[in-house]
Amino acid sequence: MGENAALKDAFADEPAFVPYLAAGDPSYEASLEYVEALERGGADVIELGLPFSEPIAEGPTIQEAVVRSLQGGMTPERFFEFVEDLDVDVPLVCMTYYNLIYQYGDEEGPRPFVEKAASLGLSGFVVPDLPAEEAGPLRAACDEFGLDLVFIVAPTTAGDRLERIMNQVSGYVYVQARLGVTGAKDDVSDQTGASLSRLREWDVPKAVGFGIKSGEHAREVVAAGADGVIVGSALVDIVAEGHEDDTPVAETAGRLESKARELKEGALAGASDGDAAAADAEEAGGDPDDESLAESEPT
Amino acid sequence: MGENAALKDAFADEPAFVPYLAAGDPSYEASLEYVEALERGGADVIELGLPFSEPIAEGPTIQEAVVRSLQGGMTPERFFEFVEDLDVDVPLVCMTYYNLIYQYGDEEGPRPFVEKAASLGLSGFVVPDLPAEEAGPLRAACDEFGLDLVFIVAPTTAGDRLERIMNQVSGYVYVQARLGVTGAKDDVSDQTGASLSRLREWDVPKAVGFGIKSGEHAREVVAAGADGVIVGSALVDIVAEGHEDDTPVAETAGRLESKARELKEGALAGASDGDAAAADAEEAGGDPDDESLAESEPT
Amino acid sequence: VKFGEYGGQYVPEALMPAIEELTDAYERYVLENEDGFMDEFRERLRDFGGRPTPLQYAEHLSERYDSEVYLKREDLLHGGAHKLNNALGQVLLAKYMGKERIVAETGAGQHGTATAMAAAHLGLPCEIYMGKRDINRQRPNVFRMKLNGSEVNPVTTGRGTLKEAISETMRDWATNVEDTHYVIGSVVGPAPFPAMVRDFQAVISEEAREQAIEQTGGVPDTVVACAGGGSNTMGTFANFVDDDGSDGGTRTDLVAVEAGGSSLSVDEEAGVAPNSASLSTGDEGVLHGARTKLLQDRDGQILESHSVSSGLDYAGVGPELAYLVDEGRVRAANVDDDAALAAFHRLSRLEGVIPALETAHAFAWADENRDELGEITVINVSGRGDKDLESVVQETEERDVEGAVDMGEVFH
Amino acid sequence: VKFGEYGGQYVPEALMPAIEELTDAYERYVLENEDGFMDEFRERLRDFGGRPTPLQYAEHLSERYDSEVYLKREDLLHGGAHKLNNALGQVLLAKYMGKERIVAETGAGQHGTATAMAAAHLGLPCEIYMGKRDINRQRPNVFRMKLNGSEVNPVTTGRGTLKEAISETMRDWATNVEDTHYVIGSVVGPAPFPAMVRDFQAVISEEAREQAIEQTGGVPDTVVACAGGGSNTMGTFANFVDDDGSDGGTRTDLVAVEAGGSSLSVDEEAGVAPNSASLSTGDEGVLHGARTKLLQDRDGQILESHSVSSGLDYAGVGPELAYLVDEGRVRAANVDDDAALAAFHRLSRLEGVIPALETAHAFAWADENRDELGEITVINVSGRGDKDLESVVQETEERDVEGAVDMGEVFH
Repeated sequence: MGENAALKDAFADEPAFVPYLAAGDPSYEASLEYVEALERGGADVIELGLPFSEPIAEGPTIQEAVVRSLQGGMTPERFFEFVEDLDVDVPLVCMTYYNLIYQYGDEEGPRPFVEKAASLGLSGFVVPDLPAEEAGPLRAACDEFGLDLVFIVAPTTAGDRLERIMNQVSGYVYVQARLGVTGAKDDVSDQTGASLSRLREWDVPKAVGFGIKSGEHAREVVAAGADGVIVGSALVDIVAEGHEDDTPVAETAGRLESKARELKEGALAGASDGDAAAADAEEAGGDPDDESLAESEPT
Repeated sequence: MGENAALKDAFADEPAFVPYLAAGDPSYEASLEYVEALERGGADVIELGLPFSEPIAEGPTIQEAVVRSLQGGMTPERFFEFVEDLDVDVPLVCMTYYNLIYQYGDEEGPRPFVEKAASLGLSGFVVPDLPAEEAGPLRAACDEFGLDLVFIVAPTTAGDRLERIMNQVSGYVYVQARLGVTGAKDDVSDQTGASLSRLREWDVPKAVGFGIKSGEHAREVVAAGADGVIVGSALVDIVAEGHEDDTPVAETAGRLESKARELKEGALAGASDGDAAAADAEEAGGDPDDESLAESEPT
Repeated sequence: VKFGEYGGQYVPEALMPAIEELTDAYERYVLENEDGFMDEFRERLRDFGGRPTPLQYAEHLSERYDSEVYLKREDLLHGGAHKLNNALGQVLLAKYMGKERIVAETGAGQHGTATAMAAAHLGLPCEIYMGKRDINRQRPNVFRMKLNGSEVNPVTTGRGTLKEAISETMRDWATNVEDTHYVIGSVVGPAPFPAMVRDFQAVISEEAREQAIEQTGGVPDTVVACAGGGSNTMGTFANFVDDDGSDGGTRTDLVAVEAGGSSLSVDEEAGVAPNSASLSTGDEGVLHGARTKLLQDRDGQILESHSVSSGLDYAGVGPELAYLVDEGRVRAANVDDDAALAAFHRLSRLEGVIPALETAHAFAWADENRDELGEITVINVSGRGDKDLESVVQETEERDVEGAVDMGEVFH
Repeated sequence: VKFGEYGGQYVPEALMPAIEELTDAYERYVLENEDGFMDEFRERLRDFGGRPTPLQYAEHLSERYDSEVYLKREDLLHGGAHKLNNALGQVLLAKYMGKERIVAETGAGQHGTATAMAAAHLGLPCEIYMGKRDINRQRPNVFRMKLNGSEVNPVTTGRGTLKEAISETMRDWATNVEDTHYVIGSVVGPAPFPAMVRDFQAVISEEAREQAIEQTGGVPDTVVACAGGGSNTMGTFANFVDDDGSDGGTRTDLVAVEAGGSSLSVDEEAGVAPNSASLSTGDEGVLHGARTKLLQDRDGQILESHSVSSGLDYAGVGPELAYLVDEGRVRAANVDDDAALAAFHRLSRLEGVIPALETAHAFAWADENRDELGEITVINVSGRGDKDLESVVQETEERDVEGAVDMGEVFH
């Protein structure tokens, strides 16, 4: 399976902070500023959304971001320009729905889109409506051009399905913290520990997303064994608020940067907790991965 | 079959003019004046309507008279008071629907109503929703108290039905000039001649009604062989107009009297025409009764 | 032509020849199946109307009442009510008789729409008389009649409702009797209408009786139907009347549920009975061609009836039903507007069948009298409630209806 | 799980286990009748739904087209449309699977009302997602769902119509997948839905084929159905697909009639296709879980579709139908809004059957292409038009519709 080392490397030394924003939300120019602010705040990988008109996996926050971006004229071509215009050094992952990938270019199928993405230095894809069963053509194109294909593992994913996904995933695996859609709740699910536990045997970075909104959440998740945290809605909320209140772009960018910093620092703190907990568990002869998230919280 | 000579006598010498008004339309007092005006205008018999809430045989003109009378508080008891208060010498026929006759008094059936009517000197009844088949009890009560029961013969009435009716009728037979409801049109149907012809063999006065609105109509009908004319809607129209325009009662009464005179005179003129036509026909060796009404008009 | 003292032919003489002609046609075509009339009628009821309608086991009501409750699903008939059985029969008969024009009256519009459908299906021109007030209350049914090509003639006399529409249609018939058939909408009017309409509607109980025997092994203990004029009632009872226990078998209890309206008392001064319970509270009298039980004042003037369900809102009732009640074979019962509304909500929620408000009266009686239900109960779902949605929403908001959902919230 | 290249399972991973569970249940209960599932389904379709529906000879259309025209009367099914076949099947399947909660999307409200009825009948709690705009356009259907005890959840995203409601229901399902079944309303969505919904709807053509053989002596030459998502279409065609003439017998011409709307052209700038003709004009793409033909712009963004008939107003179509069109077994056709409205009036007036506006598209095609009708034509009356009365009156007033009556005059 082809692979882009950039993604895996981003998780190598310390827990990775993986923020999401929809490209072009609420405007092309502002969005460039916002994404760059995320890097300044400590992003290790950035998931950049290419908005699709029917975002079936997203909650209200990201749905509205999609609407703003589309109304601002975002298209796949503009998205690629956006990537070119973006001045960031961390790896970029394109998050979008399959129909946009499938339709791009003259021939049917995902190859032209992947080729274009590769030419611009994108590192990989997350495609929420493309389960492993349907991913063959995209996986092949990614292999051809050396890009990663990130898959989502849900709390309901188990057995053969988990095998099938883990055999196709590359870059990192997106561990869905709870059932539902993005951004739905603001606590961290205790399903996370169980999910991470099921994935232990695979040697691929595990990034947890869905519902992480604070440094404290990030800390808990990393302490529970995650290699990184994915945060979308909490950041999109800042963009939305800035848009609604006509806040100057620089100010919103500043807020995004400090939110990013909070989340990154939470993740780092979680790593220390996790080490400490692991040490405690080792002392007690237990297995830290079997403990629930709640129990592994610092007391 | 019991009989009240008054009705038959009213047709004996010359064509009878039989006007109709709803008792109590539009008020008790005015209505007394109006009925008395009809006598002054030449009425030979008066059909006095006791209004029923569901007058299925009436056209709009008489329906509205019924509504006015009921709203003025007319009831069977008030109707009988009305008859008592009325100062006329010509015979009175009560025209009403069967349910009012049936419900009157303590016992079920028409007897109490007929008894009361007889005690006040009423001469008979016309009941538009009581065909010969259902008339047995009322016929018996009329016989008991010496009142007449007038039946309607429609253009569709023939054969056995005609026999059945003519064997029960007394006073006069109400010859319905056309299909439909009262007052519907303002020309005289050419079905009249045919209807009269069918009735020739029975020795009972034939009064034609439905649609007679002018002296000229009355003349035509009598010329065609009728023994009398029944006029309702044309007179009720005058009452309605007076009511709507707030015309003084005396003035409306005057109009009714002159309309009555016009109709009575028309009927008388028709009798002369009829005699002449019969004479002509006799001269030509033809049978005047076979001629259509149109042909029997004076040329 | 009579049922005991009830029935008869109290109509203007002009109509009598047509009634004699109709009586003759009824006897030949309907009773003797001349020219295969009844075969064609049954075939059209099947293919056009959708017969047979099911007899459905109602699981949740059965639990609630501890009786096996079955629903006779006349709501599934084309047009959404039992009315088509009669309308199709009469329009077809008119065609066999060589009539060229159909007239009918309608109150809420159910009979009018059924007649309009039948007339379109059989290619006869049709005019429907409908009170002006009813026209404005029942717009969808007016649209349906007009879509089917019928003329709708507004009746402006009186209060502008069913009673006046019947009178006006009789006037039209009296005017055009030679080429016109008057499709009366219930088991009312002069003979032979009550018997003929019953015979056309009797397919309900013919099927229901067979279905009950097939599904439960016997005739039902209790059969319930709502009663206004009484056409669904007589149709539902007709084939059970002889199940009177005289042969030692089951005596099927027949319950006719009238609209108790807001009260059973009468305001004679205003000429209003705030109910339509002529079987329960009416007196013998003559209306619209027949002697029957009526809501009338002491003089014999007809009272304005009332019901939350416009299809039951009539001051008279079929003469045969009056007779069967007097004879003790049919039980007259009634429930008030509130109970009918609650039953409307209950059946909708528990069984997924939204009944007509008329129909809901039958279910309200069953709910209030569950101890009187036998082991097997059949309730006739005479029609569906789509036509009543707006008025139910309105009435529900104005009252405190047991078990009703808040209909408005979703629009806020 | 695919029909050629069409179909598949393009859904979030969280749903895949539920889809695998559903696939397993579909194979066992539906295909293999495990635990007598199909027997119970058929019995409930009969007793609760009113099946079989008739195949009615349409005398006046037959004269008009010089073809024997038969109407498959799905409008007589409980609820007034074919939708119950599928809703009842899926809710029953959910019960067999031990699910405790039903969700569904609805556009015009027909699938929502069918699901709400089925859920009430089977005693499962149910929530229906419906676009806010549709809620306000389809009040009566909202009332019906609520009366049947379902929650109606307004969807305010996007334009507030069917597309958004589907997306929102998928989100609910993704959140509550463990105890919840999503009753998809058409032959769309991820496998096994397209095949399963087709199988539940196939009762239409199973009956129609038998009835046609019984009534005419053979399979029909032409079968016509309207197509939006395609559930009535696939239900009507399923048992005729093999009548392809390959055995030397009749080749039944299968015509899927889409909504041509006001125009077949597309305004990419506005993201609007003023039609819903995805079979006729769409391109392959992925939407709502399946690869199929779609109305989309060149980038792959889904266009807002349009039709005078809200039940056809969808940018996608069932993948099997897309496949059968590509294979040449099904003919994709379309008629515009005006033709559909004229057909609505025509069928109502000529046959006494008021069709749904969706259904009217099939009749409009027959009228425009009468030369292409074979000796025997079957047209599916997928639903009744009661729900469309107000909008037909309004649309008719705004246009010059051929043969339409003036609906307003009686109210003046």
